[in-house]
Amino acid sequence: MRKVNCPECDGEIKVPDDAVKGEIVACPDCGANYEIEEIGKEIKIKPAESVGEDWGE
Amino acid sequence: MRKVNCPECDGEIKVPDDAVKGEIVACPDCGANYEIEEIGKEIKIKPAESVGEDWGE
Amino acid sequence: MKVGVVGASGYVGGELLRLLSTHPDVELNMVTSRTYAGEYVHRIHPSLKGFIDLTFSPLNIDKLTENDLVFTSVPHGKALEIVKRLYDAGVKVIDLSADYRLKNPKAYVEYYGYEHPYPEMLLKSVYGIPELHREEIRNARLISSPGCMAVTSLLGLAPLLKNNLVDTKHIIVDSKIGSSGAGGKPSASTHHAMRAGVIRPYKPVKHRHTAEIEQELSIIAKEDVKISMTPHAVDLVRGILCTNHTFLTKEVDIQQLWKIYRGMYKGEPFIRLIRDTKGIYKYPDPKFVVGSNFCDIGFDIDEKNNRLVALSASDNLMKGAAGSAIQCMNIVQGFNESNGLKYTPFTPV
Amino acid sequence: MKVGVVGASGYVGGELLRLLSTHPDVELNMVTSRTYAGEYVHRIHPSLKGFIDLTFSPLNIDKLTENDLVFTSVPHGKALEIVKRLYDAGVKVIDLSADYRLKNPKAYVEYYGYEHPYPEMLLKSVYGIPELHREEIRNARLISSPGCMAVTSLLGLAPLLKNNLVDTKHIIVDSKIGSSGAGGKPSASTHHAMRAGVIRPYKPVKHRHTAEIEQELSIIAKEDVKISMTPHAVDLVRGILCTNHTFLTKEVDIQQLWKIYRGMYKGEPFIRLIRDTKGIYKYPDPKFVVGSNFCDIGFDIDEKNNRLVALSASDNLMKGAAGSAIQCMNIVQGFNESNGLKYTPFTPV
Amino acid sequence: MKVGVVGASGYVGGELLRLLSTHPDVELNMVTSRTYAGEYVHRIHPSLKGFIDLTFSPLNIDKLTENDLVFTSVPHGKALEIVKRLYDAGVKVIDLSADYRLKNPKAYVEYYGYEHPYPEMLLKSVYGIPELHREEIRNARLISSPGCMAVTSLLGLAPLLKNNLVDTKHIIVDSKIGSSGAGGKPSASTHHAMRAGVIRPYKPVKHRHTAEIEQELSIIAKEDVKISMTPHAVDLVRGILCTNHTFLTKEVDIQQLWKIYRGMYKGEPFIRLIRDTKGIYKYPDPKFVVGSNFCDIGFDIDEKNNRLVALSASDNLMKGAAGSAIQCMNIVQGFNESNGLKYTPFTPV
Amino acid sequence: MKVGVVGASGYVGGELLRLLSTHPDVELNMVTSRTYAGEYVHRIHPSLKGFIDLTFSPLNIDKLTENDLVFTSVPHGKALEIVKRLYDAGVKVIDLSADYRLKNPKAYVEYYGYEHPYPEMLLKSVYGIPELHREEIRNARLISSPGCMAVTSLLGLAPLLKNNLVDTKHIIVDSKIGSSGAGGKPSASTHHAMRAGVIRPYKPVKHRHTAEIEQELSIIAKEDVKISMTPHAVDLVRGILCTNHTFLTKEVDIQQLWKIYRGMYKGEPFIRLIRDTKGIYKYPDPKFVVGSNFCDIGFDIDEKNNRLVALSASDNLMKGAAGSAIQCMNIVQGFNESNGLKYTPFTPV
Ligand SMILES: NC(=O)c1ccc[n+]([C@@H]2O[C@H](COP(=O)([O-])OP(=O)(O)OC[C@H]3O[C@@H](n4cnc5c(N)ncnc54)[C@H](OP(=O)(O)O)[C@@H]3O)[C@@H](O)[C@H]2O)c1
Ligand SMILES: NC(=O)c1ccc[n+]([C@@H]2O[C@H](COP(=O)([O-])OP(=O)(O)OC[C@H]3O[C@@H](n4cnc5c(N)ncnc54)[C@H](OP(=O)(O)O)[C@@H]3O)[C@@H](O)[C@H]2O)c1
Ligand SMILES: NC(=O)c1ccc[n+]([C@@H]2O[C@H](COP(=O)([O-])OP(=O)(O)OC[C@H]3O[C@@H](n4cnc5c(N)ncnc54)[C@H](OP(=O)(O)O)[C@@H]3O)[C@@H](O)[C@H]2O)c1
Ligand SMILES: NC(=O)c1ccc[n+]([C@@H]2O[C@H](COP(=O)([O-])OP(=O)(O)OC[C@H]3O[C@@H](n4cnc5c(N)ncnc54)[C@H](OP(=O)(O)O)[C@@H]3O)[C@@H](O)[C@H]2O)c1
Ligand SMILES: [Zn+2]
Ligand SMILES: [Zn+2]
Repeated sequence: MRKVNCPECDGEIKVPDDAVKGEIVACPDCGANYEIEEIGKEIKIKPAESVGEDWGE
Repeated sequence: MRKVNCPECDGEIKVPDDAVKGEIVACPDCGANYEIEEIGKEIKIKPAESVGEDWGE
Repeated sequence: MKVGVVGASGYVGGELLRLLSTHPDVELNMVTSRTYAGEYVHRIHPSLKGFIDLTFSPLNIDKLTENDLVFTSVPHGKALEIVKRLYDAGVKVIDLSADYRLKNPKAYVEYYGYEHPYPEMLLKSVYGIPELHREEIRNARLISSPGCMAVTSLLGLAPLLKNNLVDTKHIIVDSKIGSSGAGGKPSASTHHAMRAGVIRPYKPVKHRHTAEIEQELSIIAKEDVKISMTPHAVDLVRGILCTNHTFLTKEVDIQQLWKIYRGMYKGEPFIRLIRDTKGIYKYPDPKFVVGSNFCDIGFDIDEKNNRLVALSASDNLMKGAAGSAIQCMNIVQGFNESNGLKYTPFTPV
Repeated sequence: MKVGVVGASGYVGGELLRLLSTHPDVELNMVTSRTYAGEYVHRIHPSLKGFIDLTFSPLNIDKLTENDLVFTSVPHGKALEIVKRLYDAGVKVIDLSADYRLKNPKAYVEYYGYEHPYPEMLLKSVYGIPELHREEIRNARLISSPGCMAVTSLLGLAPLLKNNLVDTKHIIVDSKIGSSGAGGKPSASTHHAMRAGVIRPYKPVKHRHTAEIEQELSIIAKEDVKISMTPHAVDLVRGILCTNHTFLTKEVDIQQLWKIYRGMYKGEPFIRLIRDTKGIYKYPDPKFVVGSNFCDIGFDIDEKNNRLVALSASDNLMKGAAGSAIQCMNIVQGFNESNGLKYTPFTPV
Repeated sequence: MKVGVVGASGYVGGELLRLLSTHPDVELNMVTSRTYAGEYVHRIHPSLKGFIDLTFSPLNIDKLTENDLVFTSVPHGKALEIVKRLYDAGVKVIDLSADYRLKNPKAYVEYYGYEHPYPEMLLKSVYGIPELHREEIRNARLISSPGCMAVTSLLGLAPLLKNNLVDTKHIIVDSKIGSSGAGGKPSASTHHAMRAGVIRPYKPVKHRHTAEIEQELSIIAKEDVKISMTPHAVDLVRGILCTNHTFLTKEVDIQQLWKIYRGMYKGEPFIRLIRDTKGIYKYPDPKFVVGSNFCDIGFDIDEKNNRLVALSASDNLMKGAAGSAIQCMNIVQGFNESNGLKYTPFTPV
Repeated sequence: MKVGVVGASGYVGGELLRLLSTHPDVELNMVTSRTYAGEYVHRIHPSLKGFIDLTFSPLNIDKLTENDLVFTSVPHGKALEIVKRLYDAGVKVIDLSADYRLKNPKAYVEYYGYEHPYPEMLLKSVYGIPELHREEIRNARLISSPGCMAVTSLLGLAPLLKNNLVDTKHIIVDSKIGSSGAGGKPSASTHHAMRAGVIRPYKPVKHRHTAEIEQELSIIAKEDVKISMTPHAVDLVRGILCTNHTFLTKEVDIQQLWKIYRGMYKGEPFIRLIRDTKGIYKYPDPKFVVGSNFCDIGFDIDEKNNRLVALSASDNLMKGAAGSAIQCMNIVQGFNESNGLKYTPFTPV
């Protein structure tokens, strides 16, 4: 499991070992969604549309 | 039962018919204590020391 | 007089039914629910067993126009059409949603996320706080009942703004509210095990009631007033406390405040001033208004910091919703203003 | 009619004040408290602010005799003399304590630890449950209002005993009660932090209300009935649920039970039968009677085990105390039996 | 040791995670949820923020077989297949549902409404109460963790049945339980405003836990035992009190009862006997076990009526579910029986 | 190391006992109570049954000097002498009262109504918030543990003042607190029936914790900071939420706030930052820290009004009292800072 820091809040986002380009990952702290842009030696992510999910008021 | 207005908050303080000069009456709204200064056609009151009573925190 | 209630299966609807079913001057004629059409009212509002014999009707606006007056208590956005059609059909409407509360149509985009389809109606609608708009209410055909935290906060703050006592850019409304304030629809966050035991801030900034509080206070103050509001869910079913923190622009003492508050609320049947120096009820607390239509109001001053705290407490389903609405109905119909609202609150409950 | 309340600073006293202050047929004339004599009533019962103008009087029995009827709501043992003197002076008395509830003077030694000083009075006193003793109440000069758990349990069980359906030696009354049931006196065990969050059994055996339940059920069943009672304090302010577990001696089905319960309670203004198969209110729950004078009653059968569960729910300060007492006053005075008691309960509260 | 949890997004699942994440002897390897697959655990169990780094996995049984031991905490009926497949793959399973608790396959039809597909597995499964079955648990490959009210009641009653003290046909289990006992799924009846303030009886007869209590007590008593059970929802999140009402067949006094209870529970790490004559903790109350794995047990005798009341209190998510399951895991793996369970309860909470 | 607790029968004292009784590095040697001297600890703190074998000792300072470190948790005003004598005898002291918190002796007259007898001691005392004063704590001989609302508010506000982001004259601390915050002494206002169901403002102005918050924030901001504080009692046993309303003097966005808060609290074992856009735990709520030593902190911005709301939640008996004190003990003794404090909070509780 690799990690990348959240551009918004600096939280540690987990990136599964079998993740592929285009996959969506989410920040455990601030909830922001990111798309994996590049996954090689370095992992690059860019903001993705939030699903706007809300489990209640 | 007669009434006199509280100088502090304008609440209606009840003065029993058998009240006498020197008696303490209290305001139903703001809790201030007053001593009856004069009790004739008019009732006059002046501030009295509050007992500082507290029924709990 | 024939009365209907739209959204009668909700919490506000249920409270309207409770009040209307024993109101001396009205006939409760039609109560609607889409989900529970055909079902007995007491299946949804168990406490009303024995008080109301009706079953819910489907939402049929044509049939609703047979009433003299209709209360609409449906989610915001959903009252827009219902109210308009009833109004156009000549029925008096008291709307409990936010759909006709704001005068400025743009505020609907900002706070509610929709473009108001009937902006011209906004000016016809009277904001339903009798203590602020009694005369307009008397002649209204559309009354928009206030938000529960809005009315509670407004009643606490109005005398201060009326007397231009406080800094209009640093008013904080910190409110605390019970779970019935969120209505009857279950969700993960209202599930008892998750909702009990909380002190849960929600919408700490930009809460919707900000708009109506600012609107009304600006009218009263005759200047642009800004409100900073943060609501909190607490482990209660009914009740609101608004702690209205303000900063003084003039010197004022407690005696003057008594005068100011008495001045504004003298003779009001549902306002009680609570600021005692003895006993356990020194400041407003919703515990002692639950079930009644009172708004209890108190205040205190922090000279060191030029701060004035105005406290106001109500039952969100009564003065905060159904109670205010019935009070408005009484005014608009010329009934005794307290009819149907003579519920003494409890010690203890 | 002039009415007095002794022990008016207590919880039952306060509830009597709430009901009497808006009762159409009475004048609330004198309310006593030793501790708070001279103090305004709303200082002790904050919710009553605006409803009662009186201050507490000291406990002066001579002055109390100026009333037509006096309610006594003081701790057991403390009503003995007060009641006797008022009675002897020709005042009608409704006593809320246990001091005149039991017919057998020996039971006072066993359950209350005192020798009853006026055993002859016990037979003059009528046990104040209208559903069981309405005619005797009508002609009574001394009414002894029942214990809160006793009346709730009795109303649930009476139809079963009347119809000789259950084994009279294996009746379990498992009751749950809110904190107002213990009165207004603070102690280590009623301190909020210790009392909140509990399911606390107390007096799991030999609870005092056993005596009056056994007394009344034995009359109804015309045989010696034994009750096994265990009360529990739960985290509520108002409300009682009695789960009355019984074992059947005859075969009976749900339909017959409906008939039996309806047979006994038809026309009763404050009994509601609750046994639904739809909705969330399938069995009695005090949540839906809080603030009202109802006793909600339901039942179910466990054929496998010949068990019949009778459930009964009330507000301990209303049907369990002040409400029953006012109902008795209405009967004894010939008022409409529901006067002053028209409080609709809440959904939700 | 690698451990997995199926149904990890539920309340029991969450409590397992709480305990496992700090357990000294295990590696928490895989936690499943269908609904929240991919989501961080703390989004569902907020209190665990900082304790668990994992995200939920989808329910993939093949992957789950990589674990040495798996806990299954899914609704009854849903564990049937999952358990069977894991078991067949050689994984040890501790099932928290009811699917493998009963020995008699017919009881599944009667109480759960389904035909058990693997009746032969029922005899392989060990009923997971260490105080009753420690040696069998040590050698088990499938452990079926008890129902929360069942284990609480059983621990209170077992010593009485073991010593053949009570009438086996008149045992009443009146239980009271907090809202977490019903799991995490929202519904109309668990919505806070409707669930708060209740004393709500549900399934007053024929509750499912009856089956397992009867099964276990019959083994202990070596005769056919009948249980009459009525559960009640109360306004708490965590906690169970079982009031076990029994009738004595032999004479016994309090001193002998102390001996009987101590005899059975001496050395048990998670049983405390509570029967004090001083202080406020005289009988068991879940308030004082919340968060811990204790079952507190007490008793009292009603000589007049030959009744013995056995009281037992637990935290439904701990001794009533996850705590018992971890205790079983410790036994089956040969760990110290208290590892991961050293949580001291609170005064006050 | 030998440790003593003075005032061990109180709520803070009891929580200290809970933590110390399982702390790996200390020997709990002496626990005092004047009222309960000779009584077993579990009679007063029922949950600790089985954890502590000690009985309370009378308050004998000579005997207390046999300890290496003593916690004093008695009412303010009552710790003055006890602390001084222990300190002079060379014992390390961690005082949980307010008696040694303030640096300015005059503040004691203003806020506590007494003249401080040992003003020179005030400068020797270190204010016990590790996140603010860890290095000074390490070398302290007298540590003054902070007020429960003070520490909670301070942790929420400190990063803002450190970065000079907010108007130091318009900071509102609106706090909500459970009943254990008022200690274990029963009174009319803490009686369950009166204390349940409240949202009760108390000391809306001039609350004592104002003094210590202003003291600490002024140090951090390097200028004179004014705090406007209003606390409210809510219907909970444990837990505090501070809603810290501030007005921005600089522009700042959410991303910068994350950096500012992370910057200050990186690596802190008992701070969690909570500001989520998904799930139900979006902002701090004491529900999810109960029983643990965490302070959960979050924030939001109201651009329209230049307002920044900083939210902070703690368990008043843990981070708000005993937890912070143990953390300080760990630091001063060179133990692992988390020892004895590894309590995971609950979902749900
Ligand atoms: N709760 C309070 O304290 C409070 C206070 C003041 C104002 N209000 C306002 O009063 C209104 C009702 O609130 P509530 O708390 O009673 O909510 P609620 O319990 O959720 O009830 C909503 C009612 O509206 C009906 N409804 C829902 N969607 C509808 C639709 N699309 N069209 C027509 N009817 C619909 C529902 O019935 P069916 O789904 O069965 O048709 C239900 O009767 C809201 O606008 C709320 O903001 C609430
Ligand atoms: N609470 C219930 O749900 C309930 C239900 C049914 C029946 N009851 C019965 O009703 C009675 C009152 O109960 P409560 O709950 O109202 O109790 P409470 O709150 O403790 O009130 C007791 C009242 O009695 C007065 N009192 C106390 N000692 C007295 C004495 N020696 N002589 C004269 N007055 C005395 C007290 O006032 P001062 O001290 O100021 O004089 C107070 O007004 C009790 O007998 C109780 O068993 C209670
Ligand atoms: N709550 C208690 O006090 C308690 C005590 C003892 C025993 N139990 C038993 O423990 C079990 C879990 O109870 P709970 O209270 O934790 O319930 P819960 O909160 O409703 O959780 C149920 C869990 O099962 C999963 N699930 C639901 N349907 C499923 C299906 N068809 N297949 C696979 N997974 C499914 C859910 O996750 P997804 O939907 O995300 O997959 C969730 O994680 C139940 O059998 C219950 O009877 C509960
Ligand atoms: N509760 C909180 O959340 C909290 C948080 C932070 C700080 N604090 C502070 O911690 C201290 C204790 O609070 P608490 O909540 O534990 O209060 P509490 O429950 O009332 O306990 C007070 C303790 O002090 C003892 N005590 C009382 N008067 C005394 C005296 N004159 N001399 C010696 N001992 C005396 C009492 O025991 P005996 O009467 O048996 O001797 C009792 O053990 C207070 O200073 C409080 O401000 C409390
Ligand atoms: Zn992030
Ligand atoms: Zn006054």
